[in-house]
Amino acid sequence: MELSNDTQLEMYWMMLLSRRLDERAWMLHRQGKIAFHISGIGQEAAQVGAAFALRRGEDWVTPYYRDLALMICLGYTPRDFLLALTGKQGEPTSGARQMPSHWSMRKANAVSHSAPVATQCSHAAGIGLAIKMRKEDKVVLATLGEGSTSQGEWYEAVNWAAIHHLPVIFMVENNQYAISVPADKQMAVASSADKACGMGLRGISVDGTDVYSVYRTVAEAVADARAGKGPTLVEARAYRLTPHSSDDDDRTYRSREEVDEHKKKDPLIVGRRILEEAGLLDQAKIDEMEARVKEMVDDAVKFAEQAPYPDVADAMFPVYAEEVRRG
Amino acid sequence: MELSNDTQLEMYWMMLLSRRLDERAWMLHRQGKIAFHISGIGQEAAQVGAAFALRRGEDWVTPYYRDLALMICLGYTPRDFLLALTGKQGEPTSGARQMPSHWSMRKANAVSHSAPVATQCSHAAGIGLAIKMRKEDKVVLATLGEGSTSQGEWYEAVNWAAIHHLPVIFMVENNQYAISVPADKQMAVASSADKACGMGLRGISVDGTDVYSVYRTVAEAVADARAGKGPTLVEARAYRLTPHSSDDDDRTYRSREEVDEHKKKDPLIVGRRILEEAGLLDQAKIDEMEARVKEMVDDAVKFAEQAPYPDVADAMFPVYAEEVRRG
Amino acid sequence: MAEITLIDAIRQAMDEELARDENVFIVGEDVGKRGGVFRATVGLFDKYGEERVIDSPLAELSIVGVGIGAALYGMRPICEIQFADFIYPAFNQIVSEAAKMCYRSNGEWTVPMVIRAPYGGGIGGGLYHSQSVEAFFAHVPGLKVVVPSNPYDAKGLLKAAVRDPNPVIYLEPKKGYRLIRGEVPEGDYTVPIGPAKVTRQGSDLSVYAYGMMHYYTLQAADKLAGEGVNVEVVDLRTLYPVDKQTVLESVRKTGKALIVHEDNLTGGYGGEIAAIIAEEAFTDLDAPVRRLCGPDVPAVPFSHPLQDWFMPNPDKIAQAMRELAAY
Amino acid sequence: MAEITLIDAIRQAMDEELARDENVFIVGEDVGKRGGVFRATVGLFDKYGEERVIDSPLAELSIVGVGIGAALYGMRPICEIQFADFIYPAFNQIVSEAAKMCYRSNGEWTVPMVIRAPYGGGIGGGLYHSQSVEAFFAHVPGLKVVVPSNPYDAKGLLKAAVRDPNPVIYLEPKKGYRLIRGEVPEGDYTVPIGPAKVTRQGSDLSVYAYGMMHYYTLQAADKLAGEGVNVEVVDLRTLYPVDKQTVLESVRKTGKALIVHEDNLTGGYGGEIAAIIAEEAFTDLDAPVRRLCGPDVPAVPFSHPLQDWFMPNPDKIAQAMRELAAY
Ligand SMILES: Cc1ncc(C[n+]2csc(CCOP(=O)(O)OP(=O)(O)O)c2C)c(N)n1
Ligand SMILES: Cc1ncc(C[n+]2csc(CCOP(=O)(O)OP(=O)(O)O)c2C)c(N)n1
Ligand SMILES: [Mg+2]
Ligand SMILES: [Mg+2]
Repeated sequence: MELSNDTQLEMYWMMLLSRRLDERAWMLHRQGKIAFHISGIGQEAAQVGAAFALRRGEDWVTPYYRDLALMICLGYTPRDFLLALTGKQGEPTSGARQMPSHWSMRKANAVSHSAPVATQCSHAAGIGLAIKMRKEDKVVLATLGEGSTSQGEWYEAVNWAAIHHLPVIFMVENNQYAISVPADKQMAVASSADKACGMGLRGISVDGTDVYSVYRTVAEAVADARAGKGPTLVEARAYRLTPHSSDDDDRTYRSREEVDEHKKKDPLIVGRRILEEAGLLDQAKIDEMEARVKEMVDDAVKFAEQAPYPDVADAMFPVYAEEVRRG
Repeated sequence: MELSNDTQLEMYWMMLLSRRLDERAWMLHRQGKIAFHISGIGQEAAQVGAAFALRRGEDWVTPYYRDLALMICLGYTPRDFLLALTGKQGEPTSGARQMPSHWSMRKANAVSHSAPVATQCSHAAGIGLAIKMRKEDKVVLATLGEGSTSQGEWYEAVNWAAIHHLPVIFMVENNQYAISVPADKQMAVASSADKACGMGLRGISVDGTDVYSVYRTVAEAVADARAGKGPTLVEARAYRLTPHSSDDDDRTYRSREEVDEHKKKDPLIVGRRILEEAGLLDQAKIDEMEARVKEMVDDAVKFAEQAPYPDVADAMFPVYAEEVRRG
Repeated sequence: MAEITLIDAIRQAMDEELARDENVFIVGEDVGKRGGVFRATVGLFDKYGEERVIDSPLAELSIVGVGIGAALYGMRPICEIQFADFIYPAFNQIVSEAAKMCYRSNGEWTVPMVIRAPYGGGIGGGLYHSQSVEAFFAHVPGLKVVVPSNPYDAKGLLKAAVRDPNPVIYLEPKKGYRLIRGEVPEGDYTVPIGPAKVTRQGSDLSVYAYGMMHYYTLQAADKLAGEGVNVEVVDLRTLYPVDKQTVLESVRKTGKALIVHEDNLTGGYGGEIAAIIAEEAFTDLDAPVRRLCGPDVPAVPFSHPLQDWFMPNPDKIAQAMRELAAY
Repeated sequence: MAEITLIDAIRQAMDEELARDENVFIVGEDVGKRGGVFRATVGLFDKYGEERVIDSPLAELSIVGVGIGAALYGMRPICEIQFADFIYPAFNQIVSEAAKMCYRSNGEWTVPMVIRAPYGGGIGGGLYHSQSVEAFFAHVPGLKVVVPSNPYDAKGLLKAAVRDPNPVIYLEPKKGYRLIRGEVPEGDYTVPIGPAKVTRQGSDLSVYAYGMMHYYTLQAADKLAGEGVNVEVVDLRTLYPVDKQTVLESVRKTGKALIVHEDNLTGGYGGEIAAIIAEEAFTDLDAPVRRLCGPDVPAVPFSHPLQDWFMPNPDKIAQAMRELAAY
């Protein structure tokens, strides 16, 4: 589970690209160019750390709406994201039917998810069951917010995985809020990972602002799952550094001081410090990365601006699988 | 929490009455006189122990279908039960709309329950919330089977009670089967009480064949709840000594040896031994009790046989509260 | 009288009911400090405290289940489902429990509660923030289903719902929250649950609608008036139980019926109205009973041209009116 | 050809599909050792092993959710819901996930699965073991809803459902499990999902029914034939998507339509059929479109006289036919 220098830098790159893309979405929203954005800012380390613990493209993922950085690691592109934000033709996850950030990427085994929270968790259990039935070597990662662990849906899914020793990693991205509701109104335990003991699986809480810690923790869970040792519940402790979405005003329920305090533990700052201390990163390298990111994001924005809207002639289909046109 | 001699005998009486009534139901079913019975045999100690830990009539109960003995302690009568078994007019819980053993007794604060399992648990949480809001001194007891703790419904209800420190006692009557499915296919923990740790409340497992142990355990939980210390999850370990219901054939999924083994720990045998050892019970007293029970059960059977069927003119109502005719 | 928006009328109703009856309380996600994601409960947390305006865990099933329990105890819960699209986790509690409690207990237990949910499309919400759910509930004996189309009714119907001794599903056309304005008395009044209302007298055809579609229908009727077609408009308001009398009276007068809703056509609520007319006003009909509804795709797509394609609007309604008038 | 019962035909279909395709598996409560509470899966556990005939935890939501996950992976799950009355906990997974997956991912993901559920009254099951649930699902684009009325169709439709690339709700009229017998070929055949079927030619009126009510309708039609009334009977079989063509062809021929189902009248499936006829066969109608359905009470009451009051039967259907014929 040692990470090469290149891989460590690549992980930072993924966080940076995701962050700048996310920030651009906020800007486009302020400019009135897009109608909606829901952000992953503050959770990039959790997502990138987990993604790198997988055999990307082979293992399966049931993501949730904050997982921009996770999806980027799986091959989702800035252009893809901008098509989603603008609702343009060719949007790859849903044909612009879904709101932005409702991912799907078949070629990366990342399953389409809806908006009702936690529904993806029983899908993950089912995928784990299928993997086990076919005696394959894969695992599945399911992510969700800490608030979403209040859903009975989640409990049932984890219970299944625990009973049948399924190769599932449930990663709770605990950003401390569910919209406005703090975690202590969601649960009577101190950490989402504490829930594991009641369901009979391993539970572990990790600093979700440190991409490398998350990597190590999830990699271990993945190794266990592959070895037939069943599921693990991982909590990645983070903080939602933005409002819930572009429709939210978080000043109504939390203080600026609280938010500012957490900005000091921004995963990009933490990641940069670690790499700098290891001598892997300096200002020049960062400047180069930022320039590359900017180019990619600019390109994506332009691409989406020029893209047409979907053709309404296509809107009626495919409701049923036999209406799918392939190729 | 010391029990007087009279009370100890009364508890045994409740178990005995419930048992003989239950056995009569099986007999009536074999005779083709009733269509359906679902039995509490083997779980009387859990139910009577819990009932006696309450202020009966004041505290609230959300029971489930095996709780004949619990209901008997709350004032449900053999006649009531026979009307339910036969679907006759005047059946007090539902006007013979529901299948037998779907209890309801407003005057005892025992809430009507349906058949979908575990739904009563969030009602219990809501009742607990109301008690807390009104700053009252009451508690609520919710019962269910161990299989039913697999429902997300249950998890959500317990989570609510734990977060809000509600005066609720969740008692899982673990009879080791959900119809044919053994407990180890329902959960990856050894005991239903182990589930408590994941939700942040106290969990305790007790020998559910010993009515006095159950009493002490639940009484403590009740005292905690009344003192504002929040909910407790109690598991009463028992065994379902009969098939799931009169529609079931349990020989398809468990051995006679297994059942016979558990018959040695029949709660009536356990209870009798305890009372005999304490010098509170002898054969003469038992004979007297049995005679009294037989009279009551015979009376109830006769009463129900003579009762008319419900009038179809009443079947259309009351779908809505304004259609209820009081008095 | 002040002219206020639909959402202000809804808030006013809750405010007044909280003040009037201490058994009334609000429970839902983000209803507290945040004042609701649509801000329907803004200010109520500060005014009535966190015990009466409760931020629930993120779990709809228990929002409703806990509400039911509290209602059984005598409270008057107003449960908020953040978007109607997220009501499905609570389906079991609504359909099995709330709706059937009165009938199944032969009137011994009743469930006085309101379930509020914003519904409908046209707000860029995509597949999971745009759904219409009325057809699922306007089929369930024991429930009442209400949809206001204007601020006056919104306030009066919500107050009536809070005081109703039954479970009331109160669906709010969220597209109209700030768009639809109207005069609303400040003091106490109710609009009875049950009666539909003729909101525009006409002689050439009857159009039945509710919620946002009623608003559009009035606009379309204005347009048609300019073309010399005299449209009668019926605001169905209470969808269940159905006000057959008002429905039939109108079509008996005009001889033609058009039903408009944004929910999918097939199996939608319009089918019931059409069926009632076809059965009971057959001899009065001068034309086929027409329905103008959302197409049979899963829900409203996100991208704007696709959303426009899905949604009925004044132009489409006017066109359907023209065709029917010309029959 | 052997004459077998409805339930044997269902079992045969599953047996053959399990043998044909190793991706097919069964999951549900008590489907394993017990062979299902109705014994629909008897023998399959022994034949195919516990990995392919899985006793699930007692939790419908995850039975379906896990099934969906497995289907996404390429498996072909057959999920058993023990009674249709217990399908509501799974409503969110069925309606939000299974139904919408194809459309929301623009065809990238599909959910080939079957959800089997015994439905309907007349078996002394009371309010919670007698329900008809078709109207909830025959309104949801993306689902297919199938109800067989005889063993031949039961086997052929179930095999078609297993092979269908979409989620299929397969509702089994449990009253007919052992009552309805018919000839069934032993080898492989399918009955296509989609087309309704004229099961009796007639000229005086068209009666539309499905499941148990279709069985009764044929009996009633025989009776009417003796009275000189020539009834055409249409077995709707696939309720959703609707086979409009067959529905309309029949009524265009006879000029009169009666729809029969045991589900509650208002908002029931019959409303849609009536609406289609009223809209598209208006000029062919010689009489009002009639519906004979269960009354608008929550469900079938337990006590026999009340159950009889609720249920349509051959006599009631014959009477409705007579009245319509005489119109
Ligand atoms: C079933 C359901 N109910 C409500 C919502 C509305 N909603 C969207 S996100 C959200 C909060 C989620 O909080 P959490 O699980 O902590 O994830 P986070 O957004 O903080 O990452 C809510 C209530 C929803 N999407 N689904
Ligand atoms: C939601 C739901 N699903 C299925 C059933 C059918 N059913 C009735 S009892 C039962 C088993 C319950 O087992 P457990 O909770 O252990 O209680 P026990 O009967 O053993 O006391 C099942 C599956 C039901 N009543 N409700
Ligand atoms: Mg969160
Ligand atoms: Mg059990």
